[in-house]
Amino acid sequence: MTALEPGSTWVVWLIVSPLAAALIAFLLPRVAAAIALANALFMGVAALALLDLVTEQGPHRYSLGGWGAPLGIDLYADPLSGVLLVVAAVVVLATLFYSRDYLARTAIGPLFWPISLFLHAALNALLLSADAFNLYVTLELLSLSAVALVALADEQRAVAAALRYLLASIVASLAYLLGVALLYHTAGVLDLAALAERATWTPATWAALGLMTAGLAVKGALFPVHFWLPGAHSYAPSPVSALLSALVVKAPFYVLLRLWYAPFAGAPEAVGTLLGLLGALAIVWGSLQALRQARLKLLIAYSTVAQIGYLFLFFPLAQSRSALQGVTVFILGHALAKAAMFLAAGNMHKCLGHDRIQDLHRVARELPVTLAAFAVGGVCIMGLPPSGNFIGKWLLIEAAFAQGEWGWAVVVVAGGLLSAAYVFRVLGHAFTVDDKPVDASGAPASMAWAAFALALLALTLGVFAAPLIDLIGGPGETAVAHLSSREP
Amino acid sequence: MLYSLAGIALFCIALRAVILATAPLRAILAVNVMSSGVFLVLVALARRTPGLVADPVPHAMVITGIVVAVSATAMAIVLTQRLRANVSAPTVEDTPGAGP
Amino acid sequence: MTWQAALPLLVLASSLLPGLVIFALPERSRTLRTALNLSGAVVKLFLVVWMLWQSGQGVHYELRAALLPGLDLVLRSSELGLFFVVLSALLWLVTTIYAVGYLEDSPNRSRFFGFFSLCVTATAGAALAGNLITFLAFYEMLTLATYPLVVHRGTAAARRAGRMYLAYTIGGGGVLTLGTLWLYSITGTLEFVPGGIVAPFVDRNATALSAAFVVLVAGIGVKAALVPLHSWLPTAMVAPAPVSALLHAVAVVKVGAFGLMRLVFSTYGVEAASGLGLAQGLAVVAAVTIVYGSLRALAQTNLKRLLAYSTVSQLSYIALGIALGGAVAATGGIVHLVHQGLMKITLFFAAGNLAETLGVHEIRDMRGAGRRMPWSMAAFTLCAFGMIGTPPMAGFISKWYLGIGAVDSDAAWVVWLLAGSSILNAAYFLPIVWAIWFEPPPEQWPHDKRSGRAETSLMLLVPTLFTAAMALAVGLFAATPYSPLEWARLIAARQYAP
Amino acid sequence: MNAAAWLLLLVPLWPGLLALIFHRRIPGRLVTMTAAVPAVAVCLYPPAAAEVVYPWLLLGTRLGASDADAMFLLFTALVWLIAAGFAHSWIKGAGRERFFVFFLFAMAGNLGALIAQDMPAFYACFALMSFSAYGLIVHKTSEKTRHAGRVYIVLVLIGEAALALAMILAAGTLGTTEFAAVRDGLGTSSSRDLIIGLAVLGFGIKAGAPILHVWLPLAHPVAPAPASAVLSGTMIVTGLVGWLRFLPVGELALPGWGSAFVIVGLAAAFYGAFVGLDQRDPKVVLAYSSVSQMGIMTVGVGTILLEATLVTPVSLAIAFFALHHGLAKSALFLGAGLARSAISTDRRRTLLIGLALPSLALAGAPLTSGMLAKSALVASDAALPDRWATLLQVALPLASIATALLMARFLLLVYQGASAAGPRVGKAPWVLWGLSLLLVVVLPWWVGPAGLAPMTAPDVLAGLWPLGAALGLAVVAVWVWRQAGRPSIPALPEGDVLLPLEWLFINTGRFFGRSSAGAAAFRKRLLNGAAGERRRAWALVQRSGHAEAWLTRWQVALVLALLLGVAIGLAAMG
Amino acid sequence: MTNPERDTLARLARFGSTLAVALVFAGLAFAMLSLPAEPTGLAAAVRAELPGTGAANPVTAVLLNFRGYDTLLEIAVLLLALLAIWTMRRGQLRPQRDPGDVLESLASIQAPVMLVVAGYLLWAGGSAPGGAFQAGGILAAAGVMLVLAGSGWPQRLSGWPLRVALVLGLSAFICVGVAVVLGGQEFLAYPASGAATIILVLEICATVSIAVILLDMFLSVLRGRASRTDTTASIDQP
Repeated sequence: MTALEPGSTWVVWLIVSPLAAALIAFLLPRVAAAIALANALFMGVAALALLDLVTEQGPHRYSLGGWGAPLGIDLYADPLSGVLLVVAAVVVLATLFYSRDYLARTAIGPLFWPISLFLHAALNALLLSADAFNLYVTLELLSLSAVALVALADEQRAVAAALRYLLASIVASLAYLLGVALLYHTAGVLDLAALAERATWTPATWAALGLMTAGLAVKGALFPVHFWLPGAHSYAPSPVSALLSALVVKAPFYVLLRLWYAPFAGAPEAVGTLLGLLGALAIVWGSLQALRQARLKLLIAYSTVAQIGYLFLFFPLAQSRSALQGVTVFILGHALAKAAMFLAAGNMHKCLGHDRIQDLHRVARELPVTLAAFAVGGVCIMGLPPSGNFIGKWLLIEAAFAQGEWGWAVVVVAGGLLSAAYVFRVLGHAFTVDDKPVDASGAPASMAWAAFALALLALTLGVFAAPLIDLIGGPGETAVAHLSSREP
Repeated sequence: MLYSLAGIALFCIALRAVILATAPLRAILAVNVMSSGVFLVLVALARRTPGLVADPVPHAMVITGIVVAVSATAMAIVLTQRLRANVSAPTVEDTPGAGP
Repeated sequence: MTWQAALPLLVLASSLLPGLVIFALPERSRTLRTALNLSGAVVKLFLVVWMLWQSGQGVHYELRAALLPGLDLVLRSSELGLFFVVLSALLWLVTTIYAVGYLEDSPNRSRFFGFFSLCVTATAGAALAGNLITFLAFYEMLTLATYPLVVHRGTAAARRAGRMYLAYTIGGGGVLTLGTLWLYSITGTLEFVPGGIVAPFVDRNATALSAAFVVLVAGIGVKAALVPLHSWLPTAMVAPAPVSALLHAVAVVKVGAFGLMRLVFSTYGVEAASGLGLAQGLAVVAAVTIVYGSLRALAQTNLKRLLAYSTVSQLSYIALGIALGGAVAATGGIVHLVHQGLMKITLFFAAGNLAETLGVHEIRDMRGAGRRMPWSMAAFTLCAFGMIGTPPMAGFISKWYLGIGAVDSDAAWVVWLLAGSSILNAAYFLPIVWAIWFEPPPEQWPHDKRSGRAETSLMLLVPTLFTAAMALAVGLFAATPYSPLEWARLIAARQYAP
Repeated sequence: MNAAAWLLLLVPLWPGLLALIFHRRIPGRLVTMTAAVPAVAVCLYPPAAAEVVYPWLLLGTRLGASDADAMFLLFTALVWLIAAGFAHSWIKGAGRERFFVFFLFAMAGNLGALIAQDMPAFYACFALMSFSAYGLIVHKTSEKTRHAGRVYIVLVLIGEAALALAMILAAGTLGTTEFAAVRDGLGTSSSRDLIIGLAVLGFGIKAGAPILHVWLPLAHPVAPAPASAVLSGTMIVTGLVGWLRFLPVGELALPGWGSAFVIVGLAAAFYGAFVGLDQRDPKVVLAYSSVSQMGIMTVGVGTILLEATLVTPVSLAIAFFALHHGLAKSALFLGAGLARSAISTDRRRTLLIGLALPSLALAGAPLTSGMLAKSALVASDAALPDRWATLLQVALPLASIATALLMARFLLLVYQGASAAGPRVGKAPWVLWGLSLLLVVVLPWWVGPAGLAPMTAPDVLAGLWPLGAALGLAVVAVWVWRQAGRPSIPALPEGDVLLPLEWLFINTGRFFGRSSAGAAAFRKRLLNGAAGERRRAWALVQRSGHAEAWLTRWQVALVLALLLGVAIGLAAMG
Repeated sequence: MTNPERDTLARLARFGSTLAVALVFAGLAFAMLSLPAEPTGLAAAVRAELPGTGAANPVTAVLLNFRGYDTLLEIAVLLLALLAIWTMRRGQLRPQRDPGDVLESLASIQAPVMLVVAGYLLWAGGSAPGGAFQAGGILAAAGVMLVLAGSGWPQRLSGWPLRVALVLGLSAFICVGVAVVLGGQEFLAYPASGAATIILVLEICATVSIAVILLDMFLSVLRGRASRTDTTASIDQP
């Protein structure tokens, strides 16, 4: 695999291109938007090309600096990272497209573009990373760019939320880093595949697991340490909320997933059950909190808290292949749907001047496309067919049934019902008669359609998810096998 | 080994300070101490056995870590300043997510 | 591979595409919207009839798309599905005409007709679904597409009804999902095949299969309005009359009843369902529903609420028919799908005519309505008698077959139930009929809207009379070849063929 | 389909079509009267085949009018024909169109039922007739008609339900819908007695069997004269026809059911007469007379059930009796109607003489149709087991005496009641009434079944004694009454046993009403409880905000994160 | 919430956190003590590959060659942080009030010295401890001192020159990396012959960027202080 195959540099371009674009966007603010959009388009192409590559040729390793792990740093791409890269590109593209008109109606300066490009770079780098310490760096780059974007909303609460997010994130990163230190001094390597081979199940590994999981749980806003999320996701500018909820918050989970298959593959069942329980609690608690919010964006933010819970149901069910498949499809579906909902909420916010749910009926007639986007996104969040979330939930329940643990299945379904409750609490206002419509010029068509396109993708994801599902953890291949099948 | 234990201690004491901090600046300072603890652990363990050459990889990690910590600290300080500065009046007067 | 291979998809598209376009239409382009609606409905009818004809020639269509590993989305033209889809296509056309007339000058028509079309798309999809997961998908789609119609008026009552509707149907959908997966975890397939898929597992997984059946019935039973999952239906009557027609006759509850058929006939298979004692349980639930619905109907003072409770009761005839475990009873149940649809849609149309033309909603205001609106009220009367089970109306045929089937299946108690239920039906319908024809009309109707020479707009009257005539015709000519009854007989025979 | 098939189909179809076409404006008298013409035509030109099958209609319909059915059809059609013409000028004012719609539908149902040879078709026609007749009864809106209508409709419903049950059980167990096959196979049916019992109940309501007869004396007086004529002359006979169709007559002997029929029939014959005697309204008297006469026909059915071999002569005899009764009773009702109109003294005499004719016929006077009919019924008694034969030989003449008394009472009441105060009527009703009288006199002799015993002088004399006895009894009774100081005899209420029945019905209803009110209250409590739970749950959700506020505090959250790490670390130890 | 309650809660939090932290310490210490005494790291591998890296100092080799990618991202983090700070920058930088003679003279002496030290650190980084970050830090410190001493010229670096200086380090990394890729090698794989030169160039560029970024961060904080008002802030949501 060390031999260079044609086109295998896609992994490099996926990281370098957004970085370079960020520099250009910084230097030339006037073309920043164009650069960012062009980059996002290119990222989409590159991610698809990479996905095609790993589908055709199997998992793909790229040794940076030519040294190769464990001495150097390897990039690693498999279908899992491939599909996540694709969906990241899609969401970023739609969000940035949306942002062009959004920014024109706010005081947010052109620095938005380079920062969002850094965020995309960090995300791609994280998804392609195969090195425990490099993951730390990418996590930091991601967190800092996310914080920076949140702080763009020039508003007291947003700044406070950003600060909270930043501090929580630093503390979590440090816990993770300490974990990395322990792992390195146990196994002497940083490459995940190498760690998987050399890691022993010793107290240091236990501690590392505790530290890293706790850190990643904070960053990933798992209940009960979701404290920073509602504020940061709801007070941020709407396109930022979309990026955060759709992509950024999934990154720590992805890292945990990778670790779960590498150094912590030997973790006892109790750890998985514990994480699963927290996930189940997150589903219930997040949904209940969403149900009682008076503000739309807070509702959506709490919905994210709940939906993150589903991801963690993976851990108790990890033995079934369909659990990984389910969680992957779920991430895709949630990313698209949640981004759509936040973008739609942004439109309503822009038109109304606020996002109080009880006043939403005033925009209902003026913003049909926006509303449709929100509704479709909401339907996906509920997990109704044929959305990706439905497929994801289906596979999770299948895994639960396969392992005979029906409790998780009930949680999955109950979460869907709860989400229906809060989604329709909003949609109920769409059908209320009102005579005082507002001016809809705050949300031009481009913004509405960007949201709608994402929602539609989320809804139809289930229809074309089948080939993706087959890729993930295909027969005889699991993420572990990918990582350890590295040639020395 | 002693240094690494000291690092852990630093980490833990600072963590407690972070938890109890109410003012952001205190928290920022504490976080920096925490990171020092982590770096101390990394570096101390790199030379576990006296006499042997220190492992350069943890050192490099520490340097990278320091840069990251500096960046984050700078951001945190500016954010704190922004928070204290009387920014534009809040436009959203609703109750936040937490609270009845 | 010709265009015909995509026929099931075209059937869906014929209502989906007009629906999507209608969403985008501005409110004032009435002609275009109506044209789209009607052409969609006509095309759909043509397509399903074509498909039916081809099916008669032995040509069957099947479309598959992979959804999950080992699970496909399947659209297939089966006899049972075609039976249902023809009904819904026909009634859709009629209801569309009616709705165009009914909603004249009311706001949000584009939204209304858009969701209306989606609703029918979902129904057609559920009818043509070739496996349980496809059915589930369209079942959920139907839930969502109907919600905006229920809350269409936008009033507080409408929203309350909408909430209740959702609470029940979404909950039902969730339960159905769980049951589906449970079943899947046992059988490893969800395909609809005559005779069912569970037979090989009956010996080993009897308990799990039974429990899954209960869960599945609980999921589907919400839409089929089985007691105690029925409460949403009477509440949803706040919706405009065409929506009620859609809920009660064309789409929602019908999909529920159809789902029960699919569950018993195509998933569990008659043999397994009876063998495990599940069908018998279903029969008991249906019987309770029949009696309870009628009793509740007796207590109603609002016409549409009464009709809604009547639906609760009538719908369970279908469930009863399929649960009795004999071909004859099944024939009665299957054919009641059509018969109940025709009769109930007429009743709702007539009630709508009253509401729209005279502003009459309560039963006590219906006095003497026969003099003012003889045609609508004649249609109402005819179908009320049909509901009671008086020949030669459609309802008689259903009850006749159910009764004979019950005797056939050694469940003579059902015959008594039918008789008792008929008397209850009479007890709540006949006073209304009496008031319509024998009481003097009031000096002043609540909101009399005179419209030309006819008693009401022809767009409202013609569909009403058409469905009433159909309800009479399918009863009167029940034994004719190609009648719903003959068709139902054929389907039932297939299910019970050794 | 050939012409005969079309003609049969037209029997019910034509009146129905007329009703639909002319529901807004009634056509001329002659057009109205054509409604019954197809039925008459069928009798005149009977179809070659016993049954014509219409496989496309309903569940495969069979129509036919052979033998006894033709006789039933003939008089029914004629009575309807005359009644239609009569009604055309009789019914006036508001609701006239409605009356005719119901009238024609009832006619369609009645005629159709007589030719229907399969259960669904019969049931359909029977129901059409029964429900339409409601419209005839309540034509004159008043509290009295409403009451009559209510009683009628409740009994109709019970009857329909019983019939539906009987038919479904029969069809279910025997696998056929044809009456012929049901008659054949009913004996083998597992639920034979249940089916027969239900059929007895269902048709008995129509036929006015004792206790089930209560609607008759209520409905007849309130209905307009032509409506009463068809109700009493033809419609109640449909119940009898139903028995003959449905019960296994001629197939097997059912001694139990046969005895029941005979006894119940005799009871009805006497009971009807006695209660009728104590009535004040001539139309009520006629109604009770119908109960009584139907009782005699019921006895006929009983004899066939006792002795299967008697089926051909007795069913013909019953048909003939029905013909006689139908013609006579309709003539009486029309006349009773005329008696209430404004008439001159001349006309009153004509009326009384005219009414005497059918009255005598009913009483079985010699040379009348009654004589013929009764002798036809009695003729077969000899074939019965001895005790039944003896009973009937004693009872039937006694019934004749009772009828004669009843008729006398009727004539007396008409005589007393006639006045010049009633509404004016034209000539046409009188002409049609005359026509009906003519039919009473002529038709029985014309269609008289060939098998009937020839009329000899001794027979005529024998036929006279019951009349004489009746006369004697009447004289004695009047004498006794006068001797007793002309006490006022309390009138039995119309519908006699209805009172306790209604009391029972209403109180049962009240009971259920109370319990349903209790159930409603319980339901309401339940719903309120549920609403309360929902509110509490929602309040809990709202209050969870406090917990969330606590959870999201910096210190709490970080401690939780710490604990999470510790917990994971501990869990990792395994 | 009343004060006593708050106090109770605070005490509870203090006690709880102390307990929890103690628990964590115990766990971590246990883990630490259980580590194998034998170092298991990559020191040997680094030593073995050192000759081909173009750097004599193993730490520098790791930083710029073996794990040069980390360093690239690290500079990106630094730049990003600055951009983030810029988005929040408000107000004008007021000149420092009379820094005093001592500081002024000290600065004028020390600044050139620090420049030299930075240059040395950069140069020595190749073989001994030191390198771009250290050099950049010293340079930035010099700038800070000049600013504090009232010198205006660090602020004069603005506009295009400033922006170019800021992105220099990251750009250099990217350019080198991309150039190598275009040359058919892996990203950031330096040809053995030119490795030393490349590393030097990269270090110089990185030093400049790091220095400017750090200095600018400091200036931004100064501006923030200038516009501060008297409200208290807390980590908890307002």
